Amino acid sequence: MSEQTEHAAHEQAQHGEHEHHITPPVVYVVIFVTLLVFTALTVGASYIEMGVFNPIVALAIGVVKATLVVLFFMGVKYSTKLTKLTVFAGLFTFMALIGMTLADYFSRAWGRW
Amino acid sequence: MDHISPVIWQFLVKWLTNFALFPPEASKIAPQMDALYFFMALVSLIGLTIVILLVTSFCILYSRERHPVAEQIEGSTLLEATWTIIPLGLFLVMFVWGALLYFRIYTPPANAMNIYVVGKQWMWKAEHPGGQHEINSLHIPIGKPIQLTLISQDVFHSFSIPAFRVKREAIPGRYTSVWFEATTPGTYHLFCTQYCGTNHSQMIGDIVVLTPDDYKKWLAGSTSGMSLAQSGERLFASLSCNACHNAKPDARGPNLANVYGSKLALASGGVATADDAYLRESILNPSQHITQGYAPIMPTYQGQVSEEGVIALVEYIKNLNSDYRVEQTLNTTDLLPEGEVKTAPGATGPQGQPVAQPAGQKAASKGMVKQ
Amino acid sequence: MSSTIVSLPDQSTARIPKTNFITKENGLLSWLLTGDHKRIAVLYLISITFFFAIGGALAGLIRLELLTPQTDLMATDTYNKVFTMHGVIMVFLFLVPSVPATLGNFLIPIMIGAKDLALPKINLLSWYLYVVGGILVIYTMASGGVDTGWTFTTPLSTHYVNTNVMSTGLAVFIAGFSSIFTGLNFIVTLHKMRCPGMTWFRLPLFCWAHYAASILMVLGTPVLAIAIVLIALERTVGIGVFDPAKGGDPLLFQHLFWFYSHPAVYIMILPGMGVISETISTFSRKRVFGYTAVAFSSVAIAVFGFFVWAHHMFIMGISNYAVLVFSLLTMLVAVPSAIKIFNWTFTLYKGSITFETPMLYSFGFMGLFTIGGMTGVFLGASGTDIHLTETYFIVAHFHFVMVGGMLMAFLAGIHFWWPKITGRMYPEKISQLAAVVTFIGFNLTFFPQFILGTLGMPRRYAAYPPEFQVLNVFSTAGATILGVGYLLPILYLTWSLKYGEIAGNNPWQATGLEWQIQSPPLTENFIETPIMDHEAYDYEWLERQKATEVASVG
Amino acid sequence: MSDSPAIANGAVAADHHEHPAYQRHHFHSVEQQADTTNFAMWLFLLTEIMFFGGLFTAYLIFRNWYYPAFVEASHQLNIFWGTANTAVLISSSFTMAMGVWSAEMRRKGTLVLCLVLTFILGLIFLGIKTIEYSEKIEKHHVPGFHYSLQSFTNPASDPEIYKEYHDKPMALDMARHTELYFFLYFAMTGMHALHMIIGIAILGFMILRARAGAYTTGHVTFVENFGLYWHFVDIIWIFLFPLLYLISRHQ
Repeated sequence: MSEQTEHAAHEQAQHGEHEHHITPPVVYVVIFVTLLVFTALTVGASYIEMGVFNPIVALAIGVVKATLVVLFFMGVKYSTKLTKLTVFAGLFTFMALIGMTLADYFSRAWGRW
Repeated sequence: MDHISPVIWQFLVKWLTNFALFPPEASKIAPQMDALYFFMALVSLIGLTIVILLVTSFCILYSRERHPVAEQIEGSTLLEATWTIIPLGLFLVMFVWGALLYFRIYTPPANAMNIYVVGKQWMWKAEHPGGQHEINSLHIPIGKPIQLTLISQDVFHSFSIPAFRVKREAIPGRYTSVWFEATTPGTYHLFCTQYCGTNHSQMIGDIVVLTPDDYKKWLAGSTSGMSLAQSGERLFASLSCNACHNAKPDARGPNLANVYGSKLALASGGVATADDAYLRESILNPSQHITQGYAPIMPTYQGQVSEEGVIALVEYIKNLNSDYRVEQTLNTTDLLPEGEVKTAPGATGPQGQPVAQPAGQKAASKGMVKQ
Repeated sequence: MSSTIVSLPDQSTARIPKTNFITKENGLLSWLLTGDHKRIAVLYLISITFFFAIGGALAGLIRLELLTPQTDLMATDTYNKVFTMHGVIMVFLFLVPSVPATLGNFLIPIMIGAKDLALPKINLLSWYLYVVGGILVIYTMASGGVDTGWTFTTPLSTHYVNTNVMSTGLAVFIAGFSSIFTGLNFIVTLHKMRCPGMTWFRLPLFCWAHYAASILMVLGTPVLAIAIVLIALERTVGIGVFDPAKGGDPLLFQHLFWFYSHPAVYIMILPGMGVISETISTFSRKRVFGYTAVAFSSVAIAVFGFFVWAHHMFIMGISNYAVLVFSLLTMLVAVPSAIKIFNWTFTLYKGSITFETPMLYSFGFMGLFTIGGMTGVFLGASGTDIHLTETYFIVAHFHFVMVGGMLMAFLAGIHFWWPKITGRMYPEKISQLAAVVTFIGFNLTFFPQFILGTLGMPRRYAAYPPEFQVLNVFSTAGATILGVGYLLPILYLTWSLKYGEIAGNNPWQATGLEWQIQSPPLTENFIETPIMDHEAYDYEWLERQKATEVASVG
Repeated sequence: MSDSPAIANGAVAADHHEHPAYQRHHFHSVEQQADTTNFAMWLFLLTEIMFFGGLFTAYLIFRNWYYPAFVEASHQLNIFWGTANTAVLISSSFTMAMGVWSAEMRRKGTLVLCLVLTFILGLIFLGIKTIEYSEKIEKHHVPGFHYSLQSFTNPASDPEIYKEYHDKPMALDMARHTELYFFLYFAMTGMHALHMIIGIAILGFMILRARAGAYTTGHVTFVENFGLYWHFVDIIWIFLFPLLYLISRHQ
């Protein structure tokens, strides 16, 4: 667990030493353009026959886009460990819900020995 | 005794005559279940005793009178590791033991006799392969593995026989199954244990376990004159299933003989085992389960066939061991009043039509466990 | 020295401090618009007691009906409504908010040396949401009730009942958000509001337990919310997600529902465990044995608690592989609870133990929770689950954990902190009697139900075969005693508001920060921000503190 | 025992020097308050993730079960509007990020401009959504309300035997499952749109406050936290778009 480090961050914040990171606009512009490009890519990719890879590519592009938004627009890249941990915890539980539920559905078809 | 209040008198009488503490063991699995149950009870008892003994003795030894000043102790990694690892070990033993039991209860043997059970608010309907129907009771012989294939017509129900230590939910839209082998003749409780609405507590019945001879008598006495497969055959014809599933070279639907238990290559790419569940789904949601090489033209029969009807059809298809029966059905359909049955003229198709798909995939059909 | 640690100020001169959070402002409005966590806790305490009384009365009706095998007190559908309302009220309006929203709300900011929770307005909002949920439940009862069972099993709840599923669902939805906001507030507070020197490992274990429970509240409850939204849509529009006739899957509802509702039992029990850590330590004058292990076991329960939900579905036809995984994980989640029990036991070792009421309740908790936990293993092992699930064994197990565990802990906590909340002591002798009565009544009520369950008596039955009657009579008799055991505290605690002895700051000589301030506390809790310069449960620090105080006064 | 706190020795003197009006009494400092509300916002977003999690689970299960129905139903969506809306939403996210930057840089004019742009883009998104929804109503694709199966045909597919059934009406049992798709479509996009509406309402309020200079005095927490919310709504859409609109467009 990262209580210790998190606490350090907390104390830092409390003593007013915490310096707020300000992302320069050029980063936002770059991310914005990248997101638009990826949107075009994902639409294009859906028209190409790739078999099982179609949904995988679509989701992969979605993940990349979402990661960019989280890291830069939402500023997680420059934020405290606590925020990173929070984001991770959310993803983890989200994946647990989806993953373990789907695991049941998929393994039902594996037969009932 | 008259001066004793009737309530207390009644209570005492029940106490003496009718006081159950442990359910009867009437199936092969029951003693196995009870072994694990008592093992767990023993472990719990020991654990509880340890806790109670420790707490009591600490309370006596270290009460404020005897021990006015507490000694501060941080903890003990060794002790804590002990009471982490020992319970963990015991729990893992219980897990493995429990899982083995679980699979034994839900894995019917290949030679099990299959009885279909339909649950609906608020009754159980059993369909025996011989065509016997029962409501809220189930007659079975001892010494023979019985598999129940359960489905619900409406809400979740749960088929529970405490004396056999088995239970399985009957859920709408899907078959579930459980099996048991009764050992002691008698009459046992059948409960619905999943809450299913107003008369949930009246959805009870009797499991009547008979000796083989009595069972034969019962079978003979309650026959409806037509086996389940035969009523399935009749339904098969009246729904004109044989218009397509007729084992002809140019048939629009796959030949159904010997299809049960075989592995089918699906148009969507997967492989499915043709078990009860698959057959049911193919009747109700055919386009989801199209066999490779066939077109998605079969209409759905959802809403047209009752669960009992589907069961009869499934039972019929299960027992289709050769194309002959299909031919026979073809001929019988000519006798039916509906002239709309579109069978190809000259119904003398050869036998060699592959089952569902060309290569010898049906080889597996017999030896495998059927569900 | 007598066998008590209670040290009260001289009753002839002692006064309740003139300024405290109760007397700060007057008038109903000052309570209804308050941002003070202590006042909100009191509001919660009142409303929770109210709903507990309703739920308890319904439980009484259930037991009365089950006195005889026939349905003679009420018709089956009335019975179904009664047990449904009992479940909904007790689970969503009592057990989930009980300790966190009252004691947790009152104590967490004080324990960590803060003036208030991080988000006071959200805290008040969560009480209002609770009240709206409660009113909706009462409306449901008044307008004919609902008979789905508190589990809202589809398709029963969506297509086969015509009772007030919508209003109940809305009530649970809203009460759920109340719980989300409480949990969110606790997490933020524990992270951001700790006073200087209050490191994570100096936190009282009460805070750790609430932290773990809050994680479950924040991450689990939304899934229940969406499941209920889907039920509502299924009922109104007929969308078919849970309807097999339309291609949906009723098991999906089970997945979503239990994804919340299994962690929910940890939401209920974890804060109770936190209370027990405090009382056991205080009344044996000892640091909790293996502080870190107890703290981490709370977090472990929270984390593993998310991965065991499908053990409610073992016999419903989920995949066998899933059964294996979920059964194994269920076994793992049982371990931290075992650790806690043994750590508490060894906290007593070489302590200096006294037997005030909170300690009696704590002993009750330990015994009953051990039984409740062990019987949980019976149900987590997939094989025995087949026979025991959906019977009175489940009912007994659940009540051993929730009533024997959680409610005992709640009562322990209420007695323990009563002097802090009100400034007055409860009457000791009668409360000890109440604790013993509760324990006896509880065992008589629920132990026979284990046997009933093993015999196969299904739960939620209004009528049952006659051979189960003897045990049911025991159970009903026990329920009567239990009822007395719960009525007594309500009466004497109310009495003590006016006539109880003045408690002073620290009647138990306990070490938590909350005991170092006046009782009842000031609105801002601390005059100056405290600095935590010692470990939690440091009784030597307390002795030194007293010594310097005596020196400075002398 | 006395009434004074026993622990008062050496307590931190509460810093009384500067207390901006927006600092609440129970915080030590503005930084602590900002940190706290920021963390609370993140936790709130976690509950939102889990809320949508249930819907995503349902979607994945049924997409897996009824793939042809999902393909066909998905093809009924208007990909032009969908793509346009994605671009609109990404742009609004960008303007929002710029808004936060302007607040941090204490540029009032830019802040108001960014917020107004975000506001307008949000409205455009909802406008396009309305166009799409009304299209669905016209086609009777709203589950539960005169749902019609007429427009569904078999998707193109590889096996030769299927070719001739391409563009023929879909088998009834499969076509019926398009209703599940459209339910999920409406549930997910509707829930998303609800979040947009709430966001736009808050944006309107923020524009008024920003014009009064509320966020350009160094207290940017509210703008920042709202930004998190807005980006989160954007992220949900980033996943909804491929999942709902782009199922095997090539078929």
